[in-house]
Amino acid sequence: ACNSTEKKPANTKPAAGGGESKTEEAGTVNIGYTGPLSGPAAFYGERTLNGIKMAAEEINGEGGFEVGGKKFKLNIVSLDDKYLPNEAGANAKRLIQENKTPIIFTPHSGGVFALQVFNQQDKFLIGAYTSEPKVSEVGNELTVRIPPRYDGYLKPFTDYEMEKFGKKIAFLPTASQYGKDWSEKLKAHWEKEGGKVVFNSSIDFAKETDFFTIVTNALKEKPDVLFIGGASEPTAKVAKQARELGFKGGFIVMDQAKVDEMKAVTGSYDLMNGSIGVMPLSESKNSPAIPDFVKKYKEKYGETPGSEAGLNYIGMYIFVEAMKAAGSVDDAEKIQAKMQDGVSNIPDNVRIYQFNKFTGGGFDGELEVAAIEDGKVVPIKVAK
Amino acid sequence: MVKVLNKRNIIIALIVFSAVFPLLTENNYLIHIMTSSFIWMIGVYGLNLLAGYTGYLSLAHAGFFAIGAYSLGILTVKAHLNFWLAFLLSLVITGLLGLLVGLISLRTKEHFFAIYTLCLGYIIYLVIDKWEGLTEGVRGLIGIPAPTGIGPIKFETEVSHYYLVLFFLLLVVLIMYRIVHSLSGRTYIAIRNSEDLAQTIGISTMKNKLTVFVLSTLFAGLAGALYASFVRFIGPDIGSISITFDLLTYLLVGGIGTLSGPLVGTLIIVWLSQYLQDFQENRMLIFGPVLTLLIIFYPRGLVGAVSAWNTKRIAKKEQRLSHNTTRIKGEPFIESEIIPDKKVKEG
Amino acid sequence: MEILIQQLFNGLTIGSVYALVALGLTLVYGILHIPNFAHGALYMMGGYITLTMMTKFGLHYWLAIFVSIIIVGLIGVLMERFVFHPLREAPPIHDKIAAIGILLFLEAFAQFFWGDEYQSMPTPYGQVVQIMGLTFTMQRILIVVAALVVMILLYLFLKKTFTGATIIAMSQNREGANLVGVNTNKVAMLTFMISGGLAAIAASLSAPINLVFPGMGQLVILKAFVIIILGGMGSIPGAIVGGYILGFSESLGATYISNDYKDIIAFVLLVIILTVKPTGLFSKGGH
Amino acid sequence: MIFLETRNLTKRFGGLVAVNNVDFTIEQGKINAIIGPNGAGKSTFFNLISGFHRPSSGQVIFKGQDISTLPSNKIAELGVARTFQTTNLFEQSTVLDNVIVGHRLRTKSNLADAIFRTPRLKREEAQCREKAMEVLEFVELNNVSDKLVGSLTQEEKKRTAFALALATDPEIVFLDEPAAGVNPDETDGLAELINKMVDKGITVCLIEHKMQMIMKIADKIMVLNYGEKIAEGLPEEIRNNETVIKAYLGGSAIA
Amino acid sequence: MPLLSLKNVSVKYGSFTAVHDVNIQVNQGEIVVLLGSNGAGKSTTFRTISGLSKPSIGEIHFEGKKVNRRSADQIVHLGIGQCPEGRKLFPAMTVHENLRMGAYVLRRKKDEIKHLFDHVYDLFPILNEKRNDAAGSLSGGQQQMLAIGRALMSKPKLMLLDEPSVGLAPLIVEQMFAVIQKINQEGTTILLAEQNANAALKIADKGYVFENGSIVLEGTSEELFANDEVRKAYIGA
Ligand SMILES: Nc1ncnc2c1ncn2[C@@H]1O[C@H](COP(=O)(O)OP(=O)(O)OP(=O)(O)O)[C@@H](O)[C@H]1O
Ligand SMILES: Nc1ncnc2c1ncn2[C@@H]1O[C@H](COP(=O)(O)OP(=O)(O)OP(=O)(O)O)[C@@H](O)[C@H]1O
Ligand SMILES: CC(C)C[C@H](N)C(=O)O
Ligand SMILES: [Mg+2]
Ligand SMILES: [Mg+2]
Repeated sequence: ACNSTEKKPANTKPAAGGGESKTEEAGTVNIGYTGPLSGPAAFYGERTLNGIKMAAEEINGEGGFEVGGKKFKLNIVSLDDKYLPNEAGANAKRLIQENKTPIIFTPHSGGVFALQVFNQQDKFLIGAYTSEPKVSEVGNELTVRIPPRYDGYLKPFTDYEMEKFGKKIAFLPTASQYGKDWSEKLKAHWEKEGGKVVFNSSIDFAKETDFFTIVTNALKEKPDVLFIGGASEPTAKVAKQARELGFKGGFIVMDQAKVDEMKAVTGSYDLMNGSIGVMPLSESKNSPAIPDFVKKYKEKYGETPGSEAGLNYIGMYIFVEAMKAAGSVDDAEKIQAKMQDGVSNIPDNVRIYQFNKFTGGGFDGELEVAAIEDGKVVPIKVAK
Repeated sequence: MVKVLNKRNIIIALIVFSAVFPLLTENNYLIHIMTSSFIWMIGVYGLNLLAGYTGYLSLAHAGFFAIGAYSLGILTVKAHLNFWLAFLLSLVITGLLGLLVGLISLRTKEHFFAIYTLCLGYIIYLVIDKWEGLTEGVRGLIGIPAPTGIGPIKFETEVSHYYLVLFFLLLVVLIMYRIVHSLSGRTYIAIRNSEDLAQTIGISTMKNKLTVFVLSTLFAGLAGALYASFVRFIGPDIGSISITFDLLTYLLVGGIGTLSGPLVGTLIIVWLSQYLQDFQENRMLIFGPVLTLLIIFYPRGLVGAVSAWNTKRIAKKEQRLSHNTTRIKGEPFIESEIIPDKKVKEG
Repeated sequence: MEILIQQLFNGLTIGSVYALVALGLTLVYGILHIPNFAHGALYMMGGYITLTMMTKFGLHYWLAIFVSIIIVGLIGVLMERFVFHPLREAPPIHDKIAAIGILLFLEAFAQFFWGDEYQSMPTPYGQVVQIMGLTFTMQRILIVVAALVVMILLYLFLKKTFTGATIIAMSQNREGANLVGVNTNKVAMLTFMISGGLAAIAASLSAPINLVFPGMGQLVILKAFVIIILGGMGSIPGAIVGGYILGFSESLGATYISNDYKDIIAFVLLVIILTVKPTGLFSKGGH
Repeated sequence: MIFLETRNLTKRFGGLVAVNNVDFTIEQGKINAIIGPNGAGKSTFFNLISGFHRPSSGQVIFKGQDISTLPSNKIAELGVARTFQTTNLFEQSTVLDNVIVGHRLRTKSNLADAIFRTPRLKREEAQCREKAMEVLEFVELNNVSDKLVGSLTQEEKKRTAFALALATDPEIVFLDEPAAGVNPDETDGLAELINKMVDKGITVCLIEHKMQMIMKIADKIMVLNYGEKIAEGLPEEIRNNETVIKAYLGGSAIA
Repeated sequence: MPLLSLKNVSVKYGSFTAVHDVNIQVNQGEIVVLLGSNGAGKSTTFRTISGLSKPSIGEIHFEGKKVNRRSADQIVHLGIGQCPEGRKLFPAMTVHENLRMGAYVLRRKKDEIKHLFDHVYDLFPILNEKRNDAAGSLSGGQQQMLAIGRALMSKPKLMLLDEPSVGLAPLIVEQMFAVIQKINQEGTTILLAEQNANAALKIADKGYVFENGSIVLEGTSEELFANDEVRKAYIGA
């Protein structure tokens, strides 16, 4: 099988406007994407896709990348799967058959599971944007998990909130699997530290019209801290309504939500004083590459990028670096074997996350934590 | 006579085509899509049997589809049963639940039945979503095995799976054909046309409706079980209302209450949406209106449109032969004058 | 005790929104016998239009709502004219599918036009009010009161005006109404206008406490269907009572039984009621 | 044994007593007629006997068996057939198809028979078709058997309704205003048909406002008024019954 | 000038011509009857006059104005009321509310409506008795009276009555025709479709006989009454 075609496939458009005249010497690598681009989860799918596209455009803009002495450009072929696993499976089949994509990105665990049924047989890599641990546990070598593990957050979050507010916590995370896994881990840790979980339930943002009821019930138990999270905007609503109902304690914000996006809903950071969560990309001072990335992304898509865009962006770069190291743009196994090189060789100007290692089928790096104090985002040092 | 021959020819042609289809293409993707359309077709036949022939529109069928899929998934993944035993049991489970749901829901009629089953379908979905101990909740069931081989036949490859699903589809079509062309089929159509009258000529409408309901849920469950072993991962979303809407759309585009409607409708929509993929998220801007227009202009689906066109042509021929003695009615669904009167009386 | 009262109020708030959505749905069903699956999309459009009016054109909240009522009402009218009117002789399933087509279109349209991200609607009534240890926000009080006012107005309109009587007459026999001189097309359009307007009001009132996004209609539409079938399809008091029943059963169910299963509670409640009374609480016998 | 009788049959709709304590016996092999002003409860009376409504009190006894609480399909199986006042047929099917299902209750084949195409199914299908042809011949409709019911004339519809009732192999048929909306010429034809049914051994009970016809063919007439039986007897007696004339027939009744 | 005239009117349902090339004239103050067996096209003709169906060919004039493109509600406003086949009542509304709906075109004239109520209740005392009952719970005959009453409530200049005697008791039929005559004497022109030719011709001025969608015979009541074929087909020996 040859995935580097000289001509671009009829039904795909190159993601970047790079000069087409030069493609005579350059090959094209098709990169697949299947995710929700319509329906309720579309906003999420679009953001993940944007990150990938942006990376591809940058690489193409610089004339592509060189593998085995030959120049290649990237072409992102994206298909909508409406968040459904079977559609994701069908899309993947199509991407492999018609576009010969060596890598297929998908931003949901269901899609990953569906692809894992045949990715080893059909030899393609899954760029799995999911933190579902199971995708890495099933022993599927060709699955590359992009987001970092969230376990690292447990300690800093717990320490901070326990010290500042107290030991009673109520759980109100999103009802996704992700939220549930998070809760489980946090619960274990919180209790280990001598804390008490006084209320534990989840909110399904796809079905709930109003959170007053559940927040009332949570606050009835007089918690010191609320654990909230999910998509940023509804999470912000939960925080806001908790404040309206007189909650004075702190928030642990699950890493899916970003405090800067939440601010757009709450209006100011003041309402979120006492929150701890991941450092939003736009506020992070951790890497000199970030402000540049945020600016470019804003120009292109008109909004501040979050980690959905950022992680997929850097993920695309890592894959490219891995291809370079592997000396192949089509052999999934070879590329997989060089993922560590991919991580090590991330160009400095795109290193918006501090990834160091490729272990256990995913990337590992330093975690950045932020708290909100006096209406401002302040970085919190994470003790290793 | 000509019409029957036509219909039969079309069916035979379709069967032949589907039998050689994998030989015509190397493209696994095409086979994959074809296989999944076959699975949907089976589900659509379930809906067609009930809605098309007894007039009861069930909006719970995605629920039964999911029950079939989850039964198979749970029995294989969690209880480690032999695949075919689990397959059989999943049909039994779907049938039994269908019986239960039928018993309560068939007491309602028309729109009530539709919305009642809509709610029942939603309950099924919620139960799957919430009952984590059994279904793994939103995480979904991973690692559902492919069908184990029967003797020398293995079902590991895309192509062999294709033939397995095709086999079940043909079985369903055969069953449908026989039902529709039997006394039972007439009985169901009688119930669709007027339940009160059917009852007074001695037909136990409840018993008949229940039989059909259970059989139609069985079709949905069969489709679900095949789906589970085909995609090998299932999540609660396969029980969501949008799946029912999809099935319904396939049915109506093809032609409700027709034998070949489910085949035609599913094939067209599934392939069309694959090709509209290039429009990405904006394809619904086209697909939505197209669907609506189709329903307005071809109320009996494509199959209905073709057969109406046929009758018209034949009628024209006859008219030419024997001047204007033939009376052709408009669309058959135009209510006769008698029906509104009845409505007045019964309030 | 305090919790109970607080939750009753929460149930009342959410029930008011449900009732308004369900009213529009039941009105169209009662008069034109169309279960309008696209009603949730109208609700969504209502949210977006009010939001756009406020943020893009700087209109005041109430003025924005007014514009939204008019525009969504007109969308309703267009739906009636171009889709349901041509389908009025078709079997009932066709209405449903056509409505699904509209639903798909409107959601794709919103995504295309407004983007797919969550947006929040500012409200001039963000104040928090504490009364005897209970928390209310002005917006929530507004929802409850406004819903009540709208329902009373609708009731008076239907029962006390000739036009209202016309609407009811038409719900019972379209041709009969035509033959006493009623322009049934106009009434059908009026019905859709009112229905769309109600959806716009409901969305505009509730959006400030939730968010505006393309899928927001799906949050309420299924529940609205539960409500109208619970109340007896086409029954106006049924939709109102059903809306509040569902609102209360959600808030109390979440409090005293289980938050995770509260939706199931509502739906099981429905199944039980319909099993006992297959045509709903307020149906007038027969069909 | 009395063929069919009602004892103290009563039906209330809310506050209204539509049928009030009616005792009536139907004589086998005869034409029994029920007349009465509009709203007297005639159709309701039929609905009670055929199991369409449940009596509020009282019984319906058919050949010694109390059938008052049986569902209508069971009553049909026992040999009681009926037609509706507003001709109620399967509008979208052909005449033949309408009538074929009429014999369904005498068949046993089920879904499994259909799926496996058993000999029993084939036999019964033939049997139903034969029956249908037979009754269509009987009501003289064999020439329109392929037409859609929706396209028939009123009179043909009435005859189809008769055929449908006859296809159930009834011992007794209840006809609700069989001649309504049918012109005098055709009314005579229908009367003839009713006579023919009786000749075949089927008991007939009918409701009719067409006095000319009733007086000519009925063996016995019951008169209902406000749900109560106000008279019963031979046509001659009814014709001259003061109460009946006052309540129903009026002056120039027999025009 | 005739009050109503149909000129070469044909009506189609789909491709089937239900009414073919019909010419009818109704003069002010007359009772005109349309005879014909079932399916002959009487109701279709009525529906067409009322604007519920549209003629495929031909013209309809009312008071000299061409009306065949008007909608059903406009026709009522012009002064043509119909008591339709199947009655088309509002079953869940009370008798009184049904009648009030009948006065829809006069809805701004409160006094007149009150007057009309009295008039209708006068004609049909039973309706007064049942004024608060739902129309759907009335017996067939009562519903028929209500349908006529409702049509009267719009004070039509021309009233179309489609088989008002269907399924009615003889006593009631008699009353019904008496009422029709009375309505006519009060100044309403009447076009009546009937199977019951005997009773109809007795009160009518002239009639038309329909067969298979065409008019096969027309004449004064006397002429038709004397016609053998009419006697045989519609009156009975
Ligand atoms: N389902 C019902 N609910 C309430 N009232 C009813 C119902 N069916 C009939 N009635 C009432 O019962 C009475 C008897 O009605 P029924 O139809 O039996 O009269 P009928 O003798 O057949 O009259 P007609 O000759 O006009 O058909 C009427 O007053 C009618 O309004
Ligand atoms: N909606 C319709 N669609 C198709 N054909 C129709 C429709 N309505 C009536 N017809 C046909 O048109 C013809 C004329 O019917 P119409 O109702 O006008 O007759 P009629 O003289 O009023 O008869 P009746 O005495 O039964 O009322 C009949 O053949 C009838 O079957
Ligand atoms: C207008 C209709 C929907 C009225 C409804 N039947 C009610 O109960 O008032
Ligand atoms: Mg009757
Ligand atoms: Mg007629």
